[in-house]
Parts: sequence; C-alpha cells; structure tokens
Amino acid sequence: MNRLAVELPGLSLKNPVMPASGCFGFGREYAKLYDLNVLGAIMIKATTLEPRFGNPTPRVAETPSGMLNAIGLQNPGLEKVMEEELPWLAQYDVPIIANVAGSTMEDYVEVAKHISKAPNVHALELNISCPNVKKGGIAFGTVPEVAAELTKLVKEVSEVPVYVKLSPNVTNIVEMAKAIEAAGADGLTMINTLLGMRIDVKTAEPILANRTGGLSGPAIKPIAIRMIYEVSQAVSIPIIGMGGIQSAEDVIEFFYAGASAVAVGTANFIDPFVCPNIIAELPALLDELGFDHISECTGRSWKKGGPTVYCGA
Amino acid sequence: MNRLAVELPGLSLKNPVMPASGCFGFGREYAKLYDLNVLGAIMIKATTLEPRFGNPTPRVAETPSGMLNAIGLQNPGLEKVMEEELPWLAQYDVPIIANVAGSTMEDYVEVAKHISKAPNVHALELNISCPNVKKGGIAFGTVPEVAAELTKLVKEVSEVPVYVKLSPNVTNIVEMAKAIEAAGADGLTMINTLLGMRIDVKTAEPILANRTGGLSGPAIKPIAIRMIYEVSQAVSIPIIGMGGIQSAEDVIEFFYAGASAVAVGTANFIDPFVCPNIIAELPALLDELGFDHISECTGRSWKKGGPTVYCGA
Amino acid sequence: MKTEKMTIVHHERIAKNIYQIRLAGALVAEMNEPGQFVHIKVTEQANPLLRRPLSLCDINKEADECTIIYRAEGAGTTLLSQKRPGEMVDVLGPLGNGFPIEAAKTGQRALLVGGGIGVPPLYELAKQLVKKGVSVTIVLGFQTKEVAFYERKFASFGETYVATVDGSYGTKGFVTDVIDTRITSFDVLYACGPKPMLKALEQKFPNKEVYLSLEERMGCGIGACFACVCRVPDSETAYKKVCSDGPVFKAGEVVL
Amino acid sequence: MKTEKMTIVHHERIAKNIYQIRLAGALVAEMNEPGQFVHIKVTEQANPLLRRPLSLCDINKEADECTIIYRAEGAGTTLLSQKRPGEMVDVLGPLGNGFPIEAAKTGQRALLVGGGIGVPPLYELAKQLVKKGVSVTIVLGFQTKEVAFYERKFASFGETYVATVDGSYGTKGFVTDVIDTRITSFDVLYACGPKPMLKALEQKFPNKEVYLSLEERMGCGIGACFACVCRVPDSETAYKKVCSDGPVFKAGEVVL
Ligand SMILES: Cc1cc2nc3c(=O)[nH]c(=O)nc-3n(C[C@H](O)[C@H](O)[C@H](O)COP(=O)(O)OP(=O)(O)OC[C@H]3O[C@@H](n4cnc5c(N)ncnc54)[C@H](O)[C@@H]3O)c2cc1C
Ligand SMILES: Cc1cc2nc3c(=O)[nH]c(=O)nc-3n(C[C@H](O)[C@H](O)[C@H](O)COP(=O)(O)OP(=O)(O)OC[C@H]3O[C@@H](n4cnc5c(N)ncnc54)[C@H](O)[C@@H]3O)c2cc1C
Ligand SMILES: Cc1cc2nc3c(=O)[nH]c(=O)nc-3n(C[C@H](O)[C@H](O)[C@H](O)COP(=O)(O)O)c2cc1C
Ligand SMILES: Cc1cc2nc3c(=O)[nH]c(=O)nc-3n(C[C@H](O)[C@H](O)[C@H](O)COP(=O)(O)O)c2cc1C
Ligand code: FES
Ligand code: FES
Repeated sequence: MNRLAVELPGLSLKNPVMPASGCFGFGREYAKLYDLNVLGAIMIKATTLEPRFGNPTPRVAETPSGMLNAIGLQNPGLEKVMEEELPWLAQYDVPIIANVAGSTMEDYVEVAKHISKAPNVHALELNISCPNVKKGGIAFGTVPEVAAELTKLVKEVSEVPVYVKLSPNVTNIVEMAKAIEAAGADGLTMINTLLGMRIDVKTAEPILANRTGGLSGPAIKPIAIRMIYEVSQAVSIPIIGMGGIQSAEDVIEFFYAGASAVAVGTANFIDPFVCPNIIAELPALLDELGFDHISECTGRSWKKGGPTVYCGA
Repeated sequence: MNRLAVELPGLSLKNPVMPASGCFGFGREYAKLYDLNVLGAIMIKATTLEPRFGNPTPRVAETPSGMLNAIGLQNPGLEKVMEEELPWLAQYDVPIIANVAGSTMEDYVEVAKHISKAPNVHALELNISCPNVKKGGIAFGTVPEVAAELTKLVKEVSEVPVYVKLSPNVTNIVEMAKAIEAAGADGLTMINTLLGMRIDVKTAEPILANRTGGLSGPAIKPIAIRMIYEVSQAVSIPIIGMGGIQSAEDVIEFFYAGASAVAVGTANFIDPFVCPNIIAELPALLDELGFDHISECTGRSWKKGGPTVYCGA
Repeated sequence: MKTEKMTIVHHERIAKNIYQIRLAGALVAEMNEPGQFVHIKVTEQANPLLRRPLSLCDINKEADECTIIYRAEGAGTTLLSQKRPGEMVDVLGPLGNGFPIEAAKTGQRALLVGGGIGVPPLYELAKQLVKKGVSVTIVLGFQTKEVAFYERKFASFGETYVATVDGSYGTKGFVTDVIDTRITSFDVLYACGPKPMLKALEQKFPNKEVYLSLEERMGCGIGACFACVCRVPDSETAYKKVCSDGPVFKAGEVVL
Repeated sequence: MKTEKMTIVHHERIAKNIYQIRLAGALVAEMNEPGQFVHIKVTEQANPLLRRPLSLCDINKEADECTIIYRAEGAGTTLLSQKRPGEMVDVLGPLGNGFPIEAAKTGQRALLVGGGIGVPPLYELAKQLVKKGVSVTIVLGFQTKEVAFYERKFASFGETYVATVDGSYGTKGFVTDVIDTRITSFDVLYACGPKPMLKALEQKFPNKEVYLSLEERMGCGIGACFACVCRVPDSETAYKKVCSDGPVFKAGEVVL
C-alpha cells in the first residue's frame, strides 16, 4: 500500500503534494533541479486565451514571514501552452492541473474547453480570484452567484473535473464554497493570496509598481487553516489546501483542517527542493503520529471536536 | 511647534501613538514600567455591560510573525471600569479612547451612554468586529447596514466623538467604511484581527480552546496597509491605523497609507517599551525623511500616485 | 521588572533536549523569589514573535548571574539553544509571584515535587529553604532516564527520589507513586509540573498547606492581555492571571 | 545550479555598510562566469522570508572559495552581516548568465564601468579578461569616499578611475563624467550599476558592443515566477527574465 496515494476527482495521485500555480512556472526550471516524477501533481501557471505580459516591475515585495506579488498573470497564452508547455510536461508521469484565468466568462470557457483536451491535463483549476478591475471588473471570486455561473459554464465544456480556487478576500468563504459546489464543481483549491500592500518609507511610493499585490507565504497559514476548517465542514467535495506550507508538519496541519491534498507555493522560492523534501519526510511523520495512511488525517481537527465560535479579542 | 501633535475629533494628541485596545489592559501594568504621560492616548480593553470571563484557555497561539488570540472580551464590566479603572487613569494627562463591545445593539448603546460621560474618555471606539455567534450572531462588523445602524444609535447617545473599528474579514472594506461614515461616525480605527486558526500536529486539536482566533502582529501589516490605503481615499473622516506596527518606520508607512494616528497592539507584548521608544524615535525619522510635521505624511502614497488595479498573481 | 539584554556566560546541554543557560546582568539584583520567571525574546526578528516564559532555577546575586533550565522543543527554545556564550538575550523580568518561603518555618519539613520541565524552579526554592533551616525532601518525576537532570544537585539539599514513567531510572511510575510508598510526613508541599500531577497532589493532600506553580500560554507576561487567566472556585467571573497573580498559587485558590 | 550550505571562512567590513564575505563549498566548482549571482538565504526562520541575490565577486577554484561583496542595508543583508566565520549560509547558485568574456578578443581593450554595489562582479570579470590578454580600463562610481571599495585591487588589472557624487574622492560627478574626460578608446564595454547609469551608457555608445548587468526584485531567482521580467524592444508580449536570461544583457536586447 502506498500510504501517501490519494484519489481525487480526475486525479490519482501517488502523493498529495504538488507545487501551487504560479510558483513553479511550467516546471522547466525545477526539472533542472530534480526529477519531477516525484511530485503528486503539478499546478501550472495561470493560462489565459492570449499571451499576457503582466504588470510592470517591481512585482514582488517582502513582508513579515510573507511576500506580496503582482505578476499580473503573465503567461504565453493558450496556444503556446498547448503546443509547447504541456507536450513538454508529458514526458513526466505526473498529472497536470491547469490553472485557468481570464477577464470575461467567455475567456474562461474558451481556455477551459481547449486546455482540458490536453492528454496530461487531468483537472482544471479555475482562478476566480482575480478581480481585473480594468476589464469590466466582474468580481468572479467574491460574488457567489457569479462564481457559480462561471463554474457551471466551465463544467459544461470541460473534459476533465473542475476545481475552483477560492479567494480569501471575502466575508463569507463558506457561502462561496457552497455556491460553487452547488454549481457542480468537483473540488476546491484554497487559498489564493490576500490582498496587501507595502509602502517604501524613503519614497512614500508603494513598493509594487501595481501598488497592491497578493500576500502569500507562512504569514497567511493561520488564515488558510481557518478557512479550510470552515469550508471542509460545509461541503462534501474535496479540498486541495495551500497557503504558507513549508514543511511536512504544515501538510499534516492542512489535512487536519480538512484538506485532502496540498499545494506548495512561495516555499519553492525559498527552498527549490521543498516539494521532494516534504514528500520524503511524510512517511516518517505518519509513523510518528501513528497513522497508516495520510488520508486518515483529513478533517481530523473537526471530526473530533465541537462547533466554532469566535468572539474576537 | 510640536511636530508630532495631531488633532482628531475629540482628541488633541501630543503625539499620534497609542496602545491598541486589548493589548494594554487598563494601563496599570505598563504604568509600572514607564510614565504613561508620554502616550498620545490609550485605547482601553473592550468594555461590556456586564463583567465577562471570556473564553477558556489556551487563549493565544503563535503563528509565523503573528499571533492568534481568543480572549473572548474578558473585562470587569462597565460599572467597575467606570468606578475603578477610569478614575485611576485620570491621574495621567492622556485622553482615553474607550473600546465598547456587546452582544446586542442595546448593549453597545448602554455602555456608550455611560462610558462617554467619564471625564477622561475623549472618544469611543466601537468594536464591531466580534460576531458573537452564540448570542444571535448579528454580524455587526460585516454587514454595512447593520454597522451603520449601530453607529447611528451610538452617536445619538454618546457625549464624545465615535470611532468605529473595522473588521478586515470582509470582501469590501470600502463599502463598510462609507456606510459607517454616512451614519455619522467621527473616525475609523482599523484593522482589527483577521480570523485564523492553528492545529497542533501532535494532537490534531486546535491550539486555541476556542478553536479559531484573531490574527495580529507583523504578519497582517500588509493587509492593514492595503485597507487603510483604500479606505482613506474613499472617506473624509480620519483613520487611526493599526495592525503589526513595531517601529517608527512602520508608523510612517501607516501614515503614508492614509492614517492620521496609529495604535500599537501585539508589539507591546514583545517589547513593553515599544510605544515610548517609537515616540522618541519619530522626530529623528521625520528629519531624515524631510518632514516638518508628521501630518504631512498622511496619505502621501496616494496623494502622489494613480489608481489601484490588482490582477493577482 | 524591566527589560535587559543579558549576556550568556554559560550554555550547556545537560540531558536529552534539556539545556542549562547562565545569564549575567543587572536584572539579577531584582530577582528574589524562587518560582518567579523571566520572559525571553529569542530573536531580534519578528519570528518567532512571542517571548518565552522560563523559570528562574538558580539566582546568584554575588555574581549577578541567574541560571535557567529549559527543554528545546519548539521554534523558540530551539533557537535559544543555538545561542553561544558571549551573545545577548533580551530578558523581561523577574515576573510573577513565586513560592512563599515564609510558609515553611525553620525546623519544619517541606516536600518539593517536580515533574519534567517543572523541576528547575524547585532548585532555587530548595536552596532558600535549606538556608532558612527548613528540611527538604525532594521527589522528581521524568518520562525516562535520558531526560532526567539535576537529581544529584538536589541530593545535596535533602533526600531526593526519582520516578520515571518507563522505569528506566528510580521508581517506575509517577511522583505520586513515590510519595505513596516513601514519604511519611511533611509540613508544606511545593510543586511544579504538568497539570495532571498538580491536580493529583491537590486532591491527595486536601488538609495540607500546598503551593502549586501553574503553566499557561502567555502573551504579555505582565498581566495586561488576559491570555493566561484561570478561574477562581465558585465564581462565574472571578479570575487570576497566571503571569502576574501566579504562577504559584495556594492549592484551592484557583481551579486547576 | 544547486543548493549548498556553504561555510563562511572570512567576513569583513571593507567600507561603510559594505561587507566582504568569503564562502567555501563544493558549489564553487560550478561557478564560472563573472556576472553570475547566487541566491542567499540569510536565516533558517521564516522571516526575512526571501533569498537575497548577490553577485559573485571573486571565484577561487583552487581553494573552493568564492567572495561576495554586499551592502548591509535592509533586514536580510543586515542579518547576513552579523554572521561569523564558521557559520553556514544556504546558497542557491550559480544563477543566470554572466558577462561574455568571449566578446573581447585577446589584445583588445575593454572598459569596465561599475556603480556602487554594482562594482563587485567587475572584479572577477577584470581578472578573467586580463588572464585572457584583454587590456582593461576601469571606472568606478560611488556616492562618497566612505562607501568606496576595491579601487586599489582593480588598479592591479589596469588603469582605474574613481568618481564620487560629492567629490570626496576622485573625480566629482558620475562615471560618465570620467568617461567623457579620460577615456579615449575601447572595444567592448561591460557595466553594472544603477539603472540611470546603465541607460546613460547605452545611449552614449549606440555603436559599441555594450553589456549591461541588470537588477530586479526577485522571487525564485531561477526563472519560474515571472517576478523579474523586463521588456524586449518593439514587442507587447515578449520578455526576458533578469534571473535566468540575464542578469547580463547586450545593450538593446531589453528595454531598460
Ligand atoms: C510561568 C512559566 C514558567 C515556565 N518555566 C519553564 C522552565 O523553567 N523551563 C522550561 O523548559 N519550560 C518552562 N515553561 C514552559 C515554556 O514556557 C515552554 O516550554 C516554551 O514557551 C515553549 O516554547 P517553544 O519555542 O519550545 O515552543 P513553541 O511550540 O514554538 O511555542 C509556541 C508558543 O506556545 C507557547 N507555549 C508552548 N508550550 C508552552 C507551555 N508549556 N507553557 C507555556 N507556553 C507554552 C510558547 O511560549 C509560544 O508562545 C514555563 C512556562 C510558564 C508559563
Ligand atoms: C542579479 C543581482 C545581483 C546583485 N548583486 C549584488 C551584489 O553583489 N552586492 C550587493 O550589495 N547587492 C547586490 N544586489 C542587490 C541586492 O540583491 C539587494 O541589495 C538586496 O537583496 C537587498 O536586501 P536587504 O535585505 O538589504 O533589503 P530589504 O529591503 O530587506 O529587501 C526586501 C526585498 O527586496 C529585495 N531587494 C531590495 N533591494 C533590491 C535590489 N536593489 N535589487 C534586487 N532586490 C532587491 C530583497 O531581495 C528582498 O526580497 C544584486 C541584485 C541582483 C538582482
Ligand atoms: C509569484 C506568485 C504567482 C502566483 N501565480 C498564481 C497564478 O497564476 N494562479 C493562481 O491561481 N495562483 C497564483 N498564485 C497563488 C498561489 O498559487 C497560492 O495560492 C498562494 O501563493 C498561497 O500559497 P503559498 O503561501 O504556498 O504561496 C501565485 C502566487 C505567487 C507567490
Ligand atoms: C490579546 C489581544 C486582545 C485584543 N483585544 C481587543 C479588544 O478588546 N478590543 C478590540 O477592539 N481589539 C482588540 N484587539 C485587537 C487590537 O486592538 C488590534 O486591532 C489588532 O491586534 C491589530 O494590531 P496589532 O497587530 O498591533 O496587534 C486585541 C488584540 C490582541 C492581540
Ligand atoms: S500573559 Fe498577558 S495577562 Fe498573563
Ligand atoms: S525571479 Fe522568478 S523568474 Fe526571475
């Protein structure tokens, strides 16, 4: 028995650890460092219909135990991803989760329709967390009805299961998750980045050229854990958890909260070997904790416990 | 000229630095360490109508560059605060901002009516960020109409200006701020804690007895900066900024974002002298940056710049 | 109570994951009571963020030095364990109210019971009691032999018994097993260790004068944040703060 | 390209806030091109989180050592500056594409222009050029005398000029002021320094072979995150990554 293997809609994973979208490009750079076959899956960089250059630089800024990014969805566009990146990735025996983004519903549908046909794309991840204010500003990621509508449209055209990536920048994440589940999503991935900003004390200018950006890294881990804890109790589709994961212990914490697999983002920048290292460390940690299989950890914090009540401060 | 003095509704502050509510008790402990007269103001611990014991322990947990708390609004109740704490604080020439909390609108109104009569209470701070699910669960801090209604009711009875403390756990902080401004608030304080959670890897139990708690400290600073940046451009009432402040540089960053004064919370636990130290360091920092007066810093990041557009990742 | 950057003059591993650190500084002049603690900042960075509460184990006024014994387990204590003599650590203290020496009169016998990392504060306590002319009996409990420490140093103050959970050293079992079989009489009991141990002692000696040192997760460490409260018997709202009212309480004063 | 915990064998302050650090490790065997950089993790903690990109200044294959010169300014470099010989630092590298030695032929003359903390990579470059038989002229620009460094070490490779903005050392003004008045001819220009300096050089020598080393804020440092891109002339979508396509580009290859 493979103690790390997990089965999710569309995804038979040899282990539940994968790089998060946008933090691993299309795998080429990390392939120079280790054999990508060790990975459970790969979430590739957001793909849009047309090539995008993204935002002006600086695009990243450091924050306490975290970082801000405003890459602006730079990517080579659907065609090139289909013709160059995915075929290149097909040399590896690793399922690809294609992160789909766009400015309009039609964009999403178009990308989803085509990219889901690629033989090594086993699932889609809808990146609805990008309120592109410039183009219409439809808040895909923050209005449940809009997110549900988008999910439905993409489900209709996709040849593979559809996971929807939740934005943490909402009042009620459970409501979003439920609407998306009801619309037919096969799974959820969470969390995307929190909207943040830093200002240079010397110049009084925001450090990011885009002014605001998305906060990721260990700083956001407690928020991710809380949201997964809440959502996993309210839906029955599986969750791929992410947000600040750096170690095998972090992976277990996400499972306890309610995740069935995890993605590692920012930590790849700090230690490019973080994914293989975590995968290698998990079996010993399971031994130490007394679990036969990692899936026993999913939701353990609430399967044992009572309801949540918070009265801040 | 006092380069640090700022004038806000109800508050003539010798400097813009004050301890944040809940991180300074009622001042007695810190008074053993330094002369409280150096402080710009003091935000006292949330006061409720009746004494409250709060949540079971553990009530705090550490997170990367942050901490979670679920104190549960423990406080000795209105009567004792009026009879013992405020008179004791009156020995200092420091305006008090009374943090007001409750489970119902009537609670808030009742506390506000009485506590605003105390001679050294120069302003109220409405803590609407506490969705006490147990008692009715009215989301004071997340529904604009409810927050506006509460603001209006409290304004009617309060003898001093009313500041409303915004919760960051919302999709649209600007909408909240505008509704509260329209309802007559004299100022805003922001941000309160972000809802988070940690789970013990050994036991699979949440570390906090209350399960979830409020995230504070440096980790949340970029979120606070972003929210103040957005809100300060949308309202014309002043903002007292807080969230992860640790240094004089941080204070300037909050001013640039749009704050007119700041509060320091968690950092008091790490360095009990942090407030007097920051106050002492500010004049030299203003010199270095070329400002005559600290109020020149308010909103400088957006007074110079363009609009915000974020297209995450 | 104030903050000081104290200098590490000695730092040594004395058992598995157990470290002894000696700090020098003016703050020592303010340290008096056994059972008081200090709040230590282990890094100048924002992470790990919070201070760590650690008990005073030995106070040496002549040398302006104090000793602390701690278990390196989590992020903060592990970082602390990497510091070398000559480096500084930021110390806030002394904090809290310690064990009352005056509770035991000259000529009386005190029983000191320590469990695991609750053992260190009993060392300064034993020292001060013996100096006053109080006889002490010491019972120390550990998980296993490899994490046991200081039993020989305690033996210089009085009869010292050791219990280990796995029986690898001393009596197999808990401190209460030792007490049941070996301890005949005492006037005052002082204890520090895990909560189940403290509860067992409280129940065992309802009519004795018993002082217990509590542990609780802390924020400020000085009484301002309400992180570390415990309940007072028969009250809905009354409370004590472990950091500033304790950490030592008389048995029955607070709900364990 | 891999990661290694390299050992600090020497660490010294050589000018105001400017430090020279020498690291030993097997990774040196992979270091070849001047202008390549390494990505350094300055702490085991989560804060400061990101690695810091720093250029190779001197590669000593025989000793398996490399030297880096950096300015201690922000949180990360300040932490680095506190590390002592014998300690380890986590290094990812060597990264990027450096200055092309082959662009200058034996017997030709190269002009090396460095500004501030852009000076270090020119040292290894000068060394390799001279070894190949290329004559070098060096122009170094600093803010003031107190932050100037290495000018004497460069002088051993060829004529070396210094400019300081405040005139406290060498010519008063910018490197371009020195070039205007002192430099008569050269075949290839290599430069590293602040963007305004690079722009000025690019404009000044439109018909020369010019290589410029760029700086950009980085995430991964290896080409995966799209943090460090710059534009390519006359294209809406084409780009180059400073970390993996650069940091050295031929003038005109990317938009400065
Ligand atoms: C009054 C008092 C005196 C103490 N004296 C000693 C002593 O002399 N020697 C010793 O080894 N330990 C002592 N402890 C326990 C010690 O404070 C913790 O073991 C330590 O804080 C754990 O830090 P960490 O970095 O290893 O763990 P982490 O898991 O990184 O800690 C995370 C957070 O939880 C807190 N925490 C974790 N465990 C405990 C605990 N058991 N009690 C309180 N807070 C905890 C930490 O302070 C920190 O805020 C004492 C505790 C208290 C309250
Ligand atoms: C290819 C390359 C080579 C470099 N070589 C050298 C060198 O040899 N010597 C040297 O002193 N400096 C060099 N730099 C600049 C150096 O990377 C920054 O000065 C350093 O990262 C600042 O870190 P900090 O901790 O002082 O500042 P902080 O303000 O704490 O940095 C915060 C974040 O911003 C980034 N950052 C800040 N300033 C810069 C900058 N100028 N360029 C890129 N990122 C920055 C940091 O890497 C970090 O992610 C180089 C930069 C690049 C891109
Ligand atoms: C530089 C960068 C680029 C990212 N790009 C994308 C993206 O293209 N699509 C997406 O859905 N999420 C993107 N993300 C978000 C991550 O996939 C992940 O959800 C988030 O960073 C939280 O995980 P972490 O803390 O492990 O990084 C990006 C994050 C970073 C830091
Ligand atoms: C232990 C603790 C208790 C708090 N209690 C209160 C409270 O009673 N009322 C309130 O409005 N905010 C309370 N807060 C929130 C702080 O006032 C502040 O808004 C928040 O912590 C962010 O600032 P910081 O990062 O500087 O701590 C509390 C925060 C902490 C850490
Ligand atoms: S730790 Fe803050 S009150 Fe005890
Ligand atoms: S720093 Fe990540 S692509 Fe260059």
